[in-house]
Amino acid sequence: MKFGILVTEGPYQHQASDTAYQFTKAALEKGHEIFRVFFYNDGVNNGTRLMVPPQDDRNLQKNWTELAEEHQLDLVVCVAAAQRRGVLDASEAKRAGKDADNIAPGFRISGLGQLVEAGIIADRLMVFGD
Amino acid sequence: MKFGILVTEGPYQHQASDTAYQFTKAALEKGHEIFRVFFYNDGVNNGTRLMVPPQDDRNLQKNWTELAEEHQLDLVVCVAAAQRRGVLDASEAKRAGKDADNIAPGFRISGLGQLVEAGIIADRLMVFGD
Amino acid sequence: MSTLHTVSNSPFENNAFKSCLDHVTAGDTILLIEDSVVGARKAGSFGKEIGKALANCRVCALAPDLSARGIAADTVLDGIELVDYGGFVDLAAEHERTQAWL
Amino acid sequence: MSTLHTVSNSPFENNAFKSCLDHVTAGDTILLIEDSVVGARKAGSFGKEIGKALANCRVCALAPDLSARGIAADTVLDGIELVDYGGFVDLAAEHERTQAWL
Amino acid sequence: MSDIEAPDAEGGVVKKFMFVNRKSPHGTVYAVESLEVVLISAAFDQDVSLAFLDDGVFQIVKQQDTSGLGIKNFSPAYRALGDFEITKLYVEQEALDERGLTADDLMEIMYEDEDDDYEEKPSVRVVGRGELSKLMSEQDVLLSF
Amino acid sequence: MSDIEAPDAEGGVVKKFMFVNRKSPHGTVYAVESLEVVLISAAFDQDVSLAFLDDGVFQIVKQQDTSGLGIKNFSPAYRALGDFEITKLYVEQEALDERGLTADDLMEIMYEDEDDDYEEKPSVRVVGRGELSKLMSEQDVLLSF
Repeated sequence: MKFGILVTEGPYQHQASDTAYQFTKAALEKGHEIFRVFFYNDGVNNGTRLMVPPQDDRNLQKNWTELAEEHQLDLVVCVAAAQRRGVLDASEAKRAGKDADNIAPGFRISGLGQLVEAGIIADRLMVFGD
Repeated sequence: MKFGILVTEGPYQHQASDTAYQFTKAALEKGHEIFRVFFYNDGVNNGTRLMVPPQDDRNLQKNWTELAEEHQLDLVVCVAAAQRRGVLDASEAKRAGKDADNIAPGFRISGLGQLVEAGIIADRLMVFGD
Repeated sequence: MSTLHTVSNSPFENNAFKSCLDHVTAGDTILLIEDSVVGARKAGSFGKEIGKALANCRVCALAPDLSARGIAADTVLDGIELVDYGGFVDLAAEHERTQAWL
Repeated sequence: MSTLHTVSNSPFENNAFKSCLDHVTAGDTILLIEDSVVGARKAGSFGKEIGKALANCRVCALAPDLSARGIAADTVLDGIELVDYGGFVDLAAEHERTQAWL
Repeated sequence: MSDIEAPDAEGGVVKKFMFVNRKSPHGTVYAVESLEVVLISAAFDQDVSLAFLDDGVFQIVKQQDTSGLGIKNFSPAYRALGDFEITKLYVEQEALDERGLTADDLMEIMYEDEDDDYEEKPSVRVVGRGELSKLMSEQDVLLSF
Repeated sequence: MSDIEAPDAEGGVVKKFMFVNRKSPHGTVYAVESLEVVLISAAFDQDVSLAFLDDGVFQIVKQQDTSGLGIKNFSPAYRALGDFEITKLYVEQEALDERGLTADDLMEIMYEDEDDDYEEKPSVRVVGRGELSKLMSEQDVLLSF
């Protein structure tokens, strides 16, 4: 079965990203396909490579990046929500005249159409938020 | 009267940062002193210079930076909360081996002791959160 | 020794307002800000709770938050005072401490 | 045509669980995750509400979320089924749609 | 957002999408960022509807004025939904009642019915809880923010 | 965090600080990040107390095991509060009752009373709502997360 995953909260403040990660991992272990993980609202903050959590706690960005590498997941960060909150890739940074970017490996920035598409193509769309 | 301000939510997702900003501005207009604005929990995300909101909406980072410039406000971002969420200044970025930083002008990164100190020194500590 | 209590979440969604009412001391003031102002409507089901609070407390609401949610001043429960951000600052200064119910 | 409903907020703090119960259709399943699991305790005041839901729905709770909050399996209301993340995936696959009550 | 220009990539699949709005506007971003998805979804030719229940009914009350907050007022955009052929806005009667609101407190949101000589018709439909629950149970995709 | 090394900068002022905990742990970060402030406040020689009410009482229940979530379990840190001379943890009776909890469900959190020959005493004090309200009304600074 094809799952789409929507994450609407940032790392640490709410458990939503943790739950979405555990669900995604369990779905892959059961042989399901993850069509896309879409990060919206504060969820975009999961995709910054500047995260430096304490060494004895989980690193949510690394968790997602590694899971994506292992299973060729499509991790998409909403461009409008990300700009509002300060998550940029190199080309967005350049366009906005910013001197740095912070997107993490394995994440790509795209439009909200990618979320609607996930709703259309996936058999089930799972929403993780607050 | 001396006010201390604590902001515990990030920009846009919750109104807390907007309300704290309006309160701070009104307090200054009434001749009060703002001892410090402390950003904790997701509040640290107010201090990223990479924010690019739509042109017809407010830019919360710019609002805070400009108010700080005008009134010599002390805007402090909690180091532990900021590291966890990916808000770094140049020296933190270097220490963590990161290739970029994102702290905005007018904000400085420091420890939680700065919040306790604000509680001790300010006549009133105002908490804005969710 | 009075306290200014701030409530920001809607009483229809969240128990913060109720918990605030349960812990308020006579002579305190409750200020409704952000989404909590939706509880201030005269015709709403939360009016009775606020009515009880008004017996021993002052209850205020932030006018710009009411306007943002389309709540006209004349539809607000009698006894609730409207303040702007300057009035919020005055309330904070007049009371000895502020307690935020988050 | 059944639905898997997920609830993540505590029923003591937030009305999402109540709103879910108000909109559930017979044959649906409610899965309690994250902070909502604190409502699953047998001895808690929310038990009666869940009891009513159990009359026409299946109610499950995510076991790792219960453990994290110190809630032992034998203190959970009778009739609530415990699942792990794999069980959550199975529930999502078995039902035709999922509705998150945020 | 190049994907908007190629909404046919899904090969003519039409699913029932419902956007479930349960939160007050302005205090959180969910209302406006939900509306942004609704507007994008219009380009994909899906069967889109919106549900307003609990505090979500405040998202479409009349005369919202956010100028005092310094926050952009996005509420006029609901009135433009008809232009995007999004014409089904279900509002729960019980949610209105609990908040002391009536249908008259809601914005006039209209659409032109192209199957009925472009007559102007109201997009807002006040429904009972039972009917809304039934509508929810008939969707393919439920998006909650 | 150089400020911790110079807590005397405030010239011997001692204020009453109360940390008000109303939320369940692990579902949000507030419980653990509140505890981090509590621990730092110990270095400033203030009169610090903690209140647990509403779902906050779940922060100090026994046998929390977060291993299934992949989240660090911070709850053992409450037991170390005594070492930081933070010895007043007020728990509201009504909050326990509503959740079907009793004092026996809470962690044993102890401190050594240096004024009483270092006798071990419980830090947790279950109080009624009226008493907790009174304690709140006597604070200089109330920190809620």
